[in-house]
Amino acid sequence: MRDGMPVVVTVREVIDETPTVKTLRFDSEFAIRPGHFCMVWVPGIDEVPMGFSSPGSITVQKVGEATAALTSLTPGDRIGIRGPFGNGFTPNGRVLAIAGGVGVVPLYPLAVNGSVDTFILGARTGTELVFARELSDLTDLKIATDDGTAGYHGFVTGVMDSEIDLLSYDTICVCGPEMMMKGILDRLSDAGIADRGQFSLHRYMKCGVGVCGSCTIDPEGLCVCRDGPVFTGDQIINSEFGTYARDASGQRKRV
Amino acid sequence: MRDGMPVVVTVREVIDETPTVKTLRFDSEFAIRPGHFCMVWVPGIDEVPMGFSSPGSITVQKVGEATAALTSLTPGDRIGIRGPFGNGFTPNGRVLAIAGGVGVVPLYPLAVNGSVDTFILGARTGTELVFARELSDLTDLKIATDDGTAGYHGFVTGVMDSEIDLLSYDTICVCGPEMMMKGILDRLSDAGIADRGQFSLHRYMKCGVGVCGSCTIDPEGLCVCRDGPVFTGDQIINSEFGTYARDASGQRKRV
Amino acid sequence: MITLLKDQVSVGGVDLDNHLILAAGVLGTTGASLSRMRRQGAGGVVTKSIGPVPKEGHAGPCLIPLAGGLINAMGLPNPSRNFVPELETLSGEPVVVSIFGGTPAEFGEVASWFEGIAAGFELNLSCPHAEGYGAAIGSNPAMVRACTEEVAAFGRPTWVKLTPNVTDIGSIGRAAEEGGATALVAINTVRAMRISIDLRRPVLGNRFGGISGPMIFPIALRCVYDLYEACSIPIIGCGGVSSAADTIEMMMAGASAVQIGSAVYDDSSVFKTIADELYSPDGVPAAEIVGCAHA
Amino acid sequence: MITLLKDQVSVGGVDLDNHLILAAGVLGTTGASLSRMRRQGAGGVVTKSIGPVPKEGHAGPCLIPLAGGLINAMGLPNPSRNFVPELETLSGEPVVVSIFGGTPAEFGEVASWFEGIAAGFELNLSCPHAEGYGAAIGSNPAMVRACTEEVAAFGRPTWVKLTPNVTDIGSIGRAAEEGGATALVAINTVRAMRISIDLRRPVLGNRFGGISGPMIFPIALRCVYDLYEACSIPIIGCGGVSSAADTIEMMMAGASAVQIGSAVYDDSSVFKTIADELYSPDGVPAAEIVGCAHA
Ligand SMILES: Cc1cc2nc3c(=O)[nH]c(=O)nc-3n(C[C@H](O)[C@H](O)[C@H](O)COP(=O)(O)OP(=O)(O)OC[C@H]3O[C@@H](n4cnc5c(N)ncnc54)[C@H](O)[C@@H]3O)c2cc1C
Ligand SMILES: Cc1cc2nc3c(=O)[nH]c(=O)nc-3n(C[C@H](O)[C@H](O)[C@H](O)COP(=O)(O)OP(=O)(O)OC[C@H]3O[C@@H](n4cnc5c(N)ncnc54)[C@H](O)[C@@H]3O)c2cc1C
Ligand SMILES: Cc1cc2nc3c(=O)[nH]c(=O)nc-3n(C[C@H](O)[C@H](O)[C@H](O)COP(=O)(O)O)c2cc1C
Ligand SMILES: Cc1cc2nc3c(=O)[nH]c(=O)nc-3n(C[C@H](O)[C@H](O)[C@H](O)COP(=O)(O)O)c2cc1C
Ligand code: FES
Ligand code: FES
Repeated sequence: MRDGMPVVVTVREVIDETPTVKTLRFDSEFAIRPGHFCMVWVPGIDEVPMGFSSPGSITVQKVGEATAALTSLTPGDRIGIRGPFGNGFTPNGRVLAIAGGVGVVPLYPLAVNGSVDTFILGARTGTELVFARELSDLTDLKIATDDGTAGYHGFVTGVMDSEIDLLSYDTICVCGPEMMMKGILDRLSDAGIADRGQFSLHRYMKCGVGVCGSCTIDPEGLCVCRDGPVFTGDQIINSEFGTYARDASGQRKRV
Repeated sequence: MRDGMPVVVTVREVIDETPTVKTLRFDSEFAIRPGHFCMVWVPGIDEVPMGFSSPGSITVQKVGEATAALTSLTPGDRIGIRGPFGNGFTPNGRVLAIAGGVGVVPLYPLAVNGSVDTFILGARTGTELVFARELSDLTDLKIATDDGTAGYHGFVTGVMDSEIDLLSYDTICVCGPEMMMKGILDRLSDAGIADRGQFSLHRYMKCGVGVCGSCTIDPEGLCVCRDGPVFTGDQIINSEFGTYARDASGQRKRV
Repeated sequence: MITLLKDQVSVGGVDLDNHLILAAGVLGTTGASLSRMRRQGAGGVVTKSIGPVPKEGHAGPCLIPLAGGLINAMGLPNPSRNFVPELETLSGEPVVVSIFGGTPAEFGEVASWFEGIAAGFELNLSCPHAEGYGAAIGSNPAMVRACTEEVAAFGRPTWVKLTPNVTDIGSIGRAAEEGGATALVAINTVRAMRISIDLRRPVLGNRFGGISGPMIFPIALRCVYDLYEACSIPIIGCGGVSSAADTIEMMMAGASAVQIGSAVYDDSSVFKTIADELYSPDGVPAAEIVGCAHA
Repeated sequence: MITLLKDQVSVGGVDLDNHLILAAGVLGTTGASLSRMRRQGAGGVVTKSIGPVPKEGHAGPCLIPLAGGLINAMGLPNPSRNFVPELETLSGEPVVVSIFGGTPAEFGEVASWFEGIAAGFELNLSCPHAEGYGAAIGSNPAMVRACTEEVAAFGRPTWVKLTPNVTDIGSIGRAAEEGGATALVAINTVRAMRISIDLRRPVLGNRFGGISGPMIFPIALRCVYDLYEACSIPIIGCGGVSSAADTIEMMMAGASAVQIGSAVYDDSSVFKTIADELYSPDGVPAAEIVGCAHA
């Protein structure tokens, strides 16, 4: 067993990405592959999973107590990082990336390292688009907003249906709200290319290292933290994915 | 910390060396240097220090309970070995080896690997000489017996005084009863070459690895098991060596 | 190394496919996860400990790997009665339901939910970091006996899992035996903690927790050895087992089978890995080695 | 890493040259050996435990290194009163004499031999493998209090060393405090054993013993943390300390100083090695970090 004590990092810079999303840049970097995540220890509050938006940063949306604390940190504050964890994306050939909301976080390093040809970025509204400017320099970027305030008016799946030749991509990397990802998986499946999809899943995580079992998915009992978080479409097509998940106590709840 | 559980070996062969000394040859070999020793676990009885007479054997004189048990083992019996331990001899140039009784054990591998030019082997009586035949093939062997039944009539120091040009040797390796070793150290010291002497000491040992402190010698507090068992003459000339030692309880007793 | 003959294994009334059982709380939160461990070679599985009401567990960090072990304070997260449907696809399998509670009646209530479903029960009287549960009860012989009696009354195999964090584990084992336990499981995690020196605070959300994994193997072995002398029901050795040699060593100390938890961290197929090395056609019958180090 | 300011250190009435003390029974059998540890950087030393009569200790094997720790059952070998002359060359040095006995009177008798010689006493109420001594007494609060009172009556600094092998170490610590202890030392070794599977028997001559070294660090840390909350006299942390970081972590848990034993196995100059890293001119005062993880 390797020592996995949290590495304490100091926040160097806090970048406002959107009204609810901030990037925290640390004083140290981690040896990540795109799609890796970490467990972020917010002292006195909790430890929560977060994707790496770069080797030295996380990008956090405020949704509850831990994320509220994270998004109110200022330079000089310290947090603990365990990781990098997980398998990460393994793209090959022509790559399409599809992100919804902060789902863009694990996909962003993939674009930064030049792996992504086309990027579909969705958000509720224009001001909530994360990394849009950077991504337009790095990829052929297509934007979708639920309210039409920027790009395509509707969901990312609408862009897929109207503007994308799915079969021309060898790998489709996806991260976002589960129902969005489910919609994409259905389309890949209909096109007979579920295996080209790489989906970064979210499940309730406690240990992050494949021991506690809180993040396992039915029916194979795979651990999202260790066997994932990235799964191919054919791995999850006949699973709980898109239907239910489990909360902190292990009780099922609809997604 | 390295795992140091005893390695269990099977006795393959038992060789009668003298009426009181037997060699136990194992089914496995250890990576030894001449002068290394091991802790020999005699199940149900005790664990005692023994020199290696070869990478795969020990040579034991019956003096008490543990050695009585060891010398009555037969092929197929099993014992535990921890080691090799200690520093071993570090001969250079022309080498004189001087052994008394089973003190020959740690010096024998030195002769086998061709390092010894002259060997003075002493014993109480002719039948108690250990490895004499082998040593006469390997070295210029000189024998001394207390009762004159073989070789020089007297102690090994008598041979030194009468037949040896001490200054012509760069290293003098010694093992035997402490008073014998003391006599040799005195002679080296008188000749101004105490530093050429390498003496393999005996002290009560419990752990064998420099932790328990039972084998330490005054006044430096060196551990015979770890800093030794081989010390140069100048290291021990102003020490308890030749005067007293400690028993299992740590009480001093004259040697 | 010595190997075992693969044969029928039955411990404390539960029939197992081999001597290697998944320990409670490790990859045992869902039916699917338990099934996976079975597929990956576990001869039997123990569920996450189930309590009288759903619990979310302690705030994180909940588990930290160390060199040589894992330190955790999960805080007994569990879905309570909602765990029942998880076991639907596992009927007939050697699934032992781990139970915790604050009173004998709570133990009994939880057991009743699984009466027709579980191959047996395991009483968690030993979790070292849940106020009022686990070890808080498990260090009191009278409580141990009362809780055991309550669950044993169902007439199903009743294993009692003990904490090492007591002055005399033998007296606790005897209390469980008197209460009708069919086997003892030793041990749960050892009270422990770590501090982040950079943040100057304990690293677990709960401040302290328990340690498992190779670091506690010599401690667990000693508990099994002591219980073998103090009690006469079968013992299941648990704590730091991660190899076939460890399994044999536990059995020689007195264990009729072993449970394995933390070792899944290094190898999620650890059961198969161990079984492949542990069994051979010319192995010895387990009965020959169980407790042989007491001779 | 955070460093400490090198300053006067006084713990429970004993003045030390730094925060790093040689633990009892490790290279502490002779005056020469204790002196050597002082020369190699120990800020103070504790002797091998001395008892009312000479003892040879258990039959071997007495100590076995494991990956991550040492397991031992020395059996308290000691020269008893003949140890007195060993300390002749150490007068005025921070040498604490460790004492064991079977009754309060025996503790008092041994202490009397060293009255004018020792910088302080340490009561070994915690050795886990000596019938009728050590932990056999140290798990009974009334006995702990009585033995402590007997030795504290000499008016010299009186440290009491505790065993982790109890249900509630806090209550034992309080008993020592009530008996007049000036400091607590936590912990002695943790009950443990190993078996040779080839020989089918326990590997220690005494069958079982105690484990020390890195494996027990998280256990010792927790004991220190618990004692800091339960008691108000200084605590000396002991168990698995082998680096400057470990020292800081122990201090944050509540230790005013640390004792180091097993770490000499990997590095006989471990005191110097640690001190070189632990202290710096711009370090923080120890008082700032002792117990800071309780905030
Ligand atoms: C692999 C992975 C990568 C993630 N990457 C990012 C990221 O890069 N940026 C980002 O903003 N968010 C990310 N998330 C989501 C993030 O973990 C949650 O938003 C966060 O845990 C919420 O915590 P809270 O205390 O603020 O909210 P709470 O009020 O505690 O919970 C709000 C919701 O967040 C989720 N959540 C809470 N705790 C956890 C947990 N321990 N594990 C999983 N989900 C939890 C639950 O769905 C919960 O209902 C990721 C999640 C996972 C599993
Ligand atoms: C480094 C070293 C190498 C040795 N090599 C050999 C060797 O190659 N061949 C050989 O025959 N003998 C060797 N000895 C001596 C051997 O260890 C003792 O003869 C043996 O321990 C006696 O044990 P016993 O139970 O038979 O005798 P006991 O009756 O227990 O004791 C007889 C005497 O042996 C010595 N002794 C006993 N136990 C120990 C112990 N644990 N450590 C050290 N001395 C002890 C004491 O002087 C004691 O008075 C060596 C000793 C040392 C220290
Ligand atoms: C993450 C984790 C969760 C655990 N949860 C439980 C539990 O719910 N009930 C229980 O009785 N033991 C629980 N344990 C203890 C284990 O079942 C086992 O007793 C302990 O880990 C020692 O075995 P090991 O070294 O093989 O892991 C848990 C251990 C870990 C590491
Ligand atoms: C070989 C050995 C001998 C010991 N002898 C004693 C002893 O005589 N008295 C005592 O109080 N503790 C004794 N101990 C326990 C140590 O003092 C210490 O409490 C324990 O080893 C934990 O510290 P460590 O991990 O730094 O070794 C001994 C430990 C070892 C390894
Ligand atoms: S979070 Fe614990 S197994 Fe995945
Ligand atoms: S025998 Fe233990 S220190 Fe040498």
